[in-house]
Amino acid sequence: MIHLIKVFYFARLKESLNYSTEDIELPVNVKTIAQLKVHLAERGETWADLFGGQQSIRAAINHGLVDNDAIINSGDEVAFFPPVTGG
Amino acid sequence: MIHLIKVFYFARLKESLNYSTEDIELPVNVKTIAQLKVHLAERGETWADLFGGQQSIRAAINHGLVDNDAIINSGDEVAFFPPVTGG
Amino acid sequence: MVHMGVRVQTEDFDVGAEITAMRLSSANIGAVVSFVGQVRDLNDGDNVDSMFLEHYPGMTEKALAEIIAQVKVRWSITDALIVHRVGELKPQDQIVLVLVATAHRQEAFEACECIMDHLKTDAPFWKKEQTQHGLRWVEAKTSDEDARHRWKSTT
Amino acid sequence: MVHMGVRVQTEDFDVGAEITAMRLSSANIGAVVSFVGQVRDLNDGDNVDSMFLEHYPGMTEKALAEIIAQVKVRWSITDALIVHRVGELKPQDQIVLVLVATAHRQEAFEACECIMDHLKTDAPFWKKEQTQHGLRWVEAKTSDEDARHRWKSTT
Repeated sequence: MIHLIKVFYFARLKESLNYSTEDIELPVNVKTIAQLKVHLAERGETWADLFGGQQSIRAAINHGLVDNDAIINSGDEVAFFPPVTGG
Repeated sequence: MIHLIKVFYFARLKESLNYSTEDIELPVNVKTIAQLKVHLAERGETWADLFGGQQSIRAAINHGLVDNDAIINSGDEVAFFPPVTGG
Repeated sequence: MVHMGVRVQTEDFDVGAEITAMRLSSANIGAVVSFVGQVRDLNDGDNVDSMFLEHYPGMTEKALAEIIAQVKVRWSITDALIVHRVGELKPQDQIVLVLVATAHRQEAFEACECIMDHLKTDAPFWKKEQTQHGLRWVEAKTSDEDARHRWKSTT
Repeated sequence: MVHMGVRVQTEDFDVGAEITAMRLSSANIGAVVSFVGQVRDLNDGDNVDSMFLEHYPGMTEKALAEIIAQVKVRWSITDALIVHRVGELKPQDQIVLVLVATAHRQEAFEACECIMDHLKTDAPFWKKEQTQHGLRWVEAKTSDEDARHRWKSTT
């Protein structure tokens, strides 16, 4: 069974990665936001720098802010971004 | 020596007394707002009703809110009125 | 400050023009908080057809200017304005406008609310309402006294 | 409430028209509190020439609508509106408008400030500034997190 999700990156993350969205097939051991971050951090230096835990990264699932232990389901829209600075 | 002051009445007081301002020559024993109230209350039933202590009356001297023990000086502009209800 | 930022008038005011003029007066301003009061059609359970606002000319302007002066001591404020109407007003007429402009938002909110709380207890205005039961003077609320005293306990 | 009272737009807004429309929508409204944020020409000690506001379309509207919904549970509010601009902005451009209309003033002040505090931490906007030192992303402030948490302790 394939767990496909859509991932968006915003602001500083988008600039560092040089793209804003991708489809990701979740490995079977990746079920939470925290696990997805670890998975992404393994992609290389830029990714490790962003998702390795040194930087404050917030996440949303299907347009709602979530914590690190939030469960990701197949078909979800996941987003990663820096702390927000609106207003 | 004559101690003449100007007194203004506002809102409900003005209506009850049917006038809004008068010049008063202060008796020698009237030095504070509290004493002026007692003095005015002696003028008759309407005055006693307003200044006899049953009703909440606020006072100002020269355009500044004052307490009952504020000293009145010759030439002062004194005002009496109900609790305010602006805004 | 000689009564700067205080107006007592029978005419209506333009809230948008006032906010914009204050906002554009300085590029250091980051926040403008405004309060607009309007005459409600109901008070103490009775329909209000109209009201008359009496005031004490001379003292009113001084009292409002003092409220702004006190608030400027406590918070870092770039500008503040109070406009209060007097005379005959109908339901849904604007009655009062308070504006505060600051660099940072929390100060603007606190100062604007503090001005309104003091205005309710310290400025010589009196409302007389025309209701279905006739004319009546509006009674002062103890809740307004309480609201004003909030600002003392934390100074 | 399906995103009622929430707008995210590149265009400017007319604060006076918004306040007046909300005020006149009900004769039960006694107070309208508004917050207008404007772009400052200085941030963290550097001159700001312009800024770009990025956001997360879809989530932004949902986050703002949820903030209003939460505030409506806590305070008795007749109406509320959030307008937030995105895209390129210059110093002294308006950036955000929050309006709250209530019967009584204290609720309007508190709800409006609560909306702003939550907007600062929960709505997906990011500012990028052009300063004399080049482009930079604005860093989130811990003071904004603190401001948001104020509202939790008293619920």
